[in-house]
Amino acid sequence: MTDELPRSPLAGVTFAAPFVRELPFLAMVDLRAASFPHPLPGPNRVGSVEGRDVLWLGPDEWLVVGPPGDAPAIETLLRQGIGDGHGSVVDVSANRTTLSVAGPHARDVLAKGCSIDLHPSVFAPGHCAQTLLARAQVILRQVDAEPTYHVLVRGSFAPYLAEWLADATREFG
Amino acid sequence: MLLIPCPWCGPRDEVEFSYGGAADVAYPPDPDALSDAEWGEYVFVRDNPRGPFAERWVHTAGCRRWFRAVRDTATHEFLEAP
Amino acid sequence: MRLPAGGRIDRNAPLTFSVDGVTHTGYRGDTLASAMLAHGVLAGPSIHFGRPRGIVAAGVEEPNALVQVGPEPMLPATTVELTDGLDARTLAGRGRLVAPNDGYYDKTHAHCDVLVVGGGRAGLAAAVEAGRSGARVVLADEQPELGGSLLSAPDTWEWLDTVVAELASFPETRVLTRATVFGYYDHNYLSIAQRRPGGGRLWHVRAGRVVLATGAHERPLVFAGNDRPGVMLAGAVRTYLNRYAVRPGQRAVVCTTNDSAYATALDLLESGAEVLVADVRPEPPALAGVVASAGGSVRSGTVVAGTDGTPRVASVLLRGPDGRTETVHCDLVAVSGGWNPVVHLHSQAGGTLRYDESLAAFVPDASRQACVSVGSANGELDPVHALWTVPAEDGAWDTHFVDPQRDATVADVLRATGAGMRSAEHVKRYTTIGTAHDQGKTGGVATLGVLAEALGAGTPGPTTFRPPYTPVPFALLAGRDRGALHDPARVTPIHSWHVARGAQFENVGQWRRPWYYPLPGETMTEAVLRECRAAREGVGVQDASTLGKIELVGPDAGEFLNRMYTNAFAKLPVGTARYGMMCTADGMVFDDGVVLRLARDRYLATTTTGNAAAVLDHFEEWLQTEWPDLRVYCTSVTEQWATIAVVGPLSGRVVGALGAELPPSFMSFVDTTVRGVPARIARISFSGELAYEVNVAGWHGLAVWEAVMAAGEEFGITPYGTETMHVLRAEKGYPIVGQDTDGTVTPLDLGMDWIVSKRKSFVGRRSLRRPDTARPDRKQLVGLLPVDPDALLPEGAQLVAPGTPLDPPVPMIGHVTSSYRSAALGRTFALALLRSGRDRLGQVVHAPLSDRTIEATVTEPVFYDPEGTRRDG
Amino acid sequence: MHPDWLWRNPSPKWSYDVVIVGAGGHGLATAYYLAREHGITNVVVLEKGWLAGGNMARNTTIIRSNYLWDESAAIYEHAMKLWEGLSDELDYDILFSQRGVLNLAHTLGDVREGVRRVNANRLNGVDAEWLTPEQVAEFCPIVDVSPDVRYPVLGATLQPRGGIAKHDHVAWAYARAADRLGVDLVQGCEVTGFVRDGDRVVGVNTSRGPIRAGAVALASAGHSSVLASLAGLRLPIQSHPLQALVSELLEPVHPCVVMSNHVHVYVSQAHKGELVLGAGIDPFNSYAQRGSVHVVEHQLAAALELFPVFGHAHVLRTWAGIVDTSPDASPIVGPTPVPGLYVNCGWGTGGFKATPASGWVYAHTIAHGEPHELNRPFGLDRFTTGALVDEHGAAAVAH
Repeated sequence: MTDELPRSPLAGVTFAAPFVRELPFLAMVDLRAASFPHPLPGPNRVGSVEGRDVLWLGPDEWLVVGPPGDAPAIETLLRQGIGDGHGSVVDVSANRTTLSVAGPHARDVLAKGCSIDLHPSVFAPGHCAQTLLARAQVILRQVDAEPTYHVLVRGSFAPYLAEWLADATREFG
Repeated sequence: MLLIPCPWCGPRDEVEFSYGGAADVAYPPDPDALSDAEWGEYVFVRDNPRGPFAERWVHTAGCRRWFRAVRDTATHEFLEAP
Repeated sequence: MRLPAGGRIDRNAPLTFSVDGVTHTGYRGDTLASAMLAHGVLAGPSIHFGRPRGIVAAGVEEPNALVQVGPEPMLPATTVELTDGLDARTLAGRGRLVAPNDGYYDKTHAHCDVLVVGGGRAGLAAAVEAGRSGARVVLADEQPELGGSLLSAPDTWEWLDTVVAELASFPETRVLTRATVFGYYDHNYLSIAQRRPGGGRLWHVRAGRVVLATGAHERPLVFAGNDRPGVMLAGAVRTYLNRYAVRPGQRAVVCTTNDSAYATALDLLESGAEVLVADVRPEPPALAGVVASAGGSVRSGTVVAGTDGTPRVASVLLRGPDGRTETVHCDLVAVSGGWNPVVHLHSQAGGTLRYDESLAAFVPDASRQACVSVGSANGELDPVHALWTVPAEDGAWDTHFVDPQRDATVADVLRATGAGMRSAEHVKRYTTIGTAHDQGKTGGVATLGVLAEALGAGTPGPTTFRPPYTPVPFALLAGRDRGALHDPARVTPIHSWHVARGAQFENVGQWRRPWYYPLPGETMTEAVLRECRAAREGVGVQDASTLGKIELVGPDAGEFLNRMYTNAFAKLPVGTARYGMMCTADGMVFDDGVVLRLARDRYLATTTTGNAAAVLDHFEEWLQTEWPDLRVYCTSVTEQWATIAVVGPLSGRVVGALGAELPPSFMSFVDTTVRGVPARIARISFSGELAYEVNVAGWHGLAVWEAVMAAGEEFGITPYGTETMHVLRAEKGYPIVGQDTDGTVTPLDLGMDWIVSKRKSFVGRRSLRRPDTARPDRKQLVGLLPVDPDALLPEGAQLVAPGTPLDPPVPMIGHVTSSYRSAALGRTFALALLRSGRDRLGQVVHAPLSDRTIEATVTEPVFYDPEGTRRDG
Repeated sequence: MHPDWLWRNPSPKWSYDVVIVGAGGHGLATAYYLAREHGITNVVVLEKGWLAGGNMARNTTIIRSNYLWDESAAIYEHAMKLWEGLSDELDYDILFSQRGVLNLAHTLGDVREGVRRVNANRLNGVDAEWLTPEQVAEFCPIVDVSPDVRYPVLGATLQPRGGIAKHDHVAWAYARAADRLGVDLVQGCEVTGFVRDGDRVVGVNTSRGPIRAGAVALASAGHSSVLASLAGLRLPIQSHPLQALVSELLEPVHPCVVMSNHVHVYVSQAHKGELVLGAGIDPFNSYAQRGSVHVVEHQLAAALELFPVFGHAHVLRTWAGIVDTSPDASPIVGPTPVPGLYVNCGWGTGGFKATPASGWVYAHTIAHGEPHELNRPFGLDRFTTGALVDEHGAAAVAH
């Protein structure tokens, strides 16, 4: 076991808006495969495999998300799934961190930097998208109808995005 | 801000994409067999019509897939679903 | 004067304001213009002739009354909501920039089924209809309250209240006020500028359908002295009367080409003014009787042919159907030359326009996008008697203003046609008509009419309308992308340590990289020499996490890399690494980096910091579009790994002290642990020294960096930045893509023939044997040693052969790409691209600078440890 | 004759020695120099729209000659020298104002490139200086040179002789001068095809009928590919929107021309007082004279970073031209594989500043049937040999 505690890209950042928080260290494994024995979600949807969330990223690409520390188990699971077939399993847990934006202001905040239509008739719990939030590439998913959104952002962009969120949430206290 | 039809993610704003210029220009199977003029043509010369244009985009901020689309360069309308 | 009752102003909320230093009072609900008009305040004088000017209109089309409000350089007073303490200065055509804009301007995106532009009668009806259907509706209106021209018609206010209330009851309808739709772009994308307290908001709307209910602008009549204060648009007079309870004059002449001005005449009469209607039409309309019975008089076939008065209009010259003239005293001239449908957005959207003879105006024809024009904007207006110009008694045309803001008259149009111009665009450019703040909203069509008369032709086509519909603040378009939010500053997991250590940073792409770490009182030169010395003699450490990293997985990954890189990777043994170079199709160096073979079917390619995204795009492009048969998947892992380069003869002892397994040989790597953290340690050197690259998960980066610092403390470990990295690699002659190359340099030019495979094909290979690319006298990478070992060649210095006369144009044979002071060499040195450089080894070249010439000897580009013995410690 | 008389509006004759396609600045200048320098006056300039209504009417009027490569410096400096005498030569005030052009450096790479260019310019006889941030602030006090901004100003190149001119006046001056030398300027006349005699182009078909020609010279910027394709010629040219905008009239606030390739902003203040700003090109091919609004938004965010005092200014009007970009960001001027047909295109974002030299060398090329030394490096053959004149490094988006 590691004797060093991991440190998130947003360590030390506090969000003034109570409805924004970081969910650091989630396990994330990138899966590329032309075929896979378990059903995987189609475009712009989130599914699950063995209790882990599976986010569609592209026609042959998914991101499997689990709790912190789960990456080795996910990798094993996915490698078994691919078997002898052609596929790729890459641990990208530390590539991104996750921000949760939730509650009645969430849509208005995200709309300031995201051009995707987040209206509940269009984008709902279980939906995901790779898109831009302000000037950062993100993976956006809606978790529940509250609504709660998760924003997955590259570590190097996270301080920028945190600063952007601080500004965008200003009017909502 | 064009609305570009990504065949995988659906229509998205232009800022999510990068442009790839003319489509349907295949890499020569044997570049060494080409004359300098033929190779120069492959590297540098592309169609540039006013009107329908088969072009390539890559959904950089999305699924990172390259795709082909036909767009009218006089009106910016996409003419065929990719 | 202010009427004692009426209007939509709040008489319980008096406001104090000043214009040009004179204090006045108005009411909440006033515009600055209505409050000015209530006190008889004029607009600023005209730009060229200094002619007095008054308020003409009541909306965005106002051509005259431009004011500076504090730091805001140019606002039509008709669009400025009156606020307490407002301090305005009238302008003579130019504003003044005095201070930065500290307002808060942000942006947002909206999506809707129907966007309705304009909250007047037609827009409200469209919005209600769409709202009732349950559609997602956005209704945007430029005014503080909905109603449009209905706000000038008190008998409609009850209906207005009902409709506004119904709109508010629709959960999916969003009403934006103070919100001007200024741009209609491709694919039904529209931009809205919304004024908000202390700033504004830019709305980007992607709409399913658009309803353009933008109304119409009244146009003036073109007679002599038509710019005299007191000459106003008839519809504006009605607005001031009914909406603001301001009567601009007591004795009014209403001159019209159509029925619409009769409403103004009747409202003026009701307010107690005297009214004479001069109707240019030969036959009196039915409304004439109504005016007469209300106490006014109407003369048919009569025009205003001139005005008099200083500075305000005191009389007009009327010319009757028989040509006889009569002077009539008045203090207000309300004119209506007809109405121009506001077709700006329709036209911006690619729609075509059609000239409507009965309106003497352009109306929407075919739409190119999913939009429809309704109401006045669609030409639902009273027919007019077209009248472009009214000749003066003396035949002069130099006070017939068609663009008062540009002080441009019919005489100017005639000068342009006299010079041979036929196109409206030429006339516009020659006279500057239509290019002022109002962009010709009132005068544009009149100009075309005047031009058609001058050329004896039909009415020319209209000019194309381009965004924005009304002026938009720079600050609004810039939004929040300012300061730290201007562009993301990408940082590594170790960034906070660098900051605490006092590093100076440089921008590399979006990344912030430590440049050097000065100690207190140390210059950059001193710091870099110290850092270099540490890396050469002891141990240095650099944060290399910014390098791009791409994992390539699949049975064909080796073959794919073979095709992308100039050198071969398919047979690279697992557990080892190889430096590689890539070219663009035209054979020029594109990027370089080290590729590790992690497993039989798995590679990790590193890229330069600035090119990471470009290289991944490049890989994907070739994989997806040219070689989809190759079984390779690429995944970016740039931030997955923090990379710590530990460099120098003592580096092994430092890394060893971390308890890690060490890679056995140069260009090999091991997967191990560092202080319990999984790590990949590679023997890679960009300095020529023994060096270890420690890679750990990004979130362990800082802890491991600190562990390295602690382990190295006893060896004097020294953090170094990009500058030292550049010196160290230059001493070894390693080029930096983008510094020693510039898009015109091949690997062969760099002297790296060894990296260009002759046995396999790769992207760009064919280009290397084109006649110019294969020329023997191309510029080649060489080293330079200044003859004076203390002389530092500036990077970018040009090189000439000795004896070259310095009379321009001076034949240049190359330039300095990199130049440094070397601690290891105890002198200065440089790299250069030099024509036939390898044939000039040993020769002297000159670098003529503005104040001196530096001589330097051409050398091999490897200055330090050419045998490469130090990399093994 | 009217004292301000500019040009006749003749009907085209059935035959000319030279037919120039496109009455923009380059076409008009070519006609003028054909008549003036080479005595070839039986020339017509055909324009499908209105004279100088394309990119000539849409550019930001920046003039400079501080290009990196010898070949570029030579042709642009030739233009600069012609600019310096142009008002006198054409007897028409083109409002050429040599107020200095600053090219800002924001990264260490920009600095290296800037210093390299300054050194090269000087040796090529082009005036050039390197300014420190403090000197930048002295030369243009409204530029924010503080180190605390996202991309601080690390220095700048200055070409004191650079500046601006009034684009319409330039076009009208050339048009008037060419007209007086006997050149026919025909507007509203679209070229729809070429008249061939075997391989050779011997005329054009137009919306007003066929016109025979000894030589046909394209000067049609963004439309070059479309026209060339009518002659079966493929050009290494792509057409893109390039956007620009103006503010309201303002009292003098900005004394020079400032360009920043890194953040894609180009600003000057025109004679009447409006700020004129250019943006980067839109990435996609287009003939619509229309770009995307986010390009303008990005441009203004960058402009306000550099010029905080612009924050209260307003955008009055935006527009776009169609720029003809070449693979190496350098022009293509010379004969073509099609006998009788010449091309002058590929000026990309740099066309206005080149106008006099472009016309001058093109006229020489047409008159002699082969290029002048100044445009010899800019032939089509370089895309075969690889001898590009790659100005991307020096001017990613040159203006």
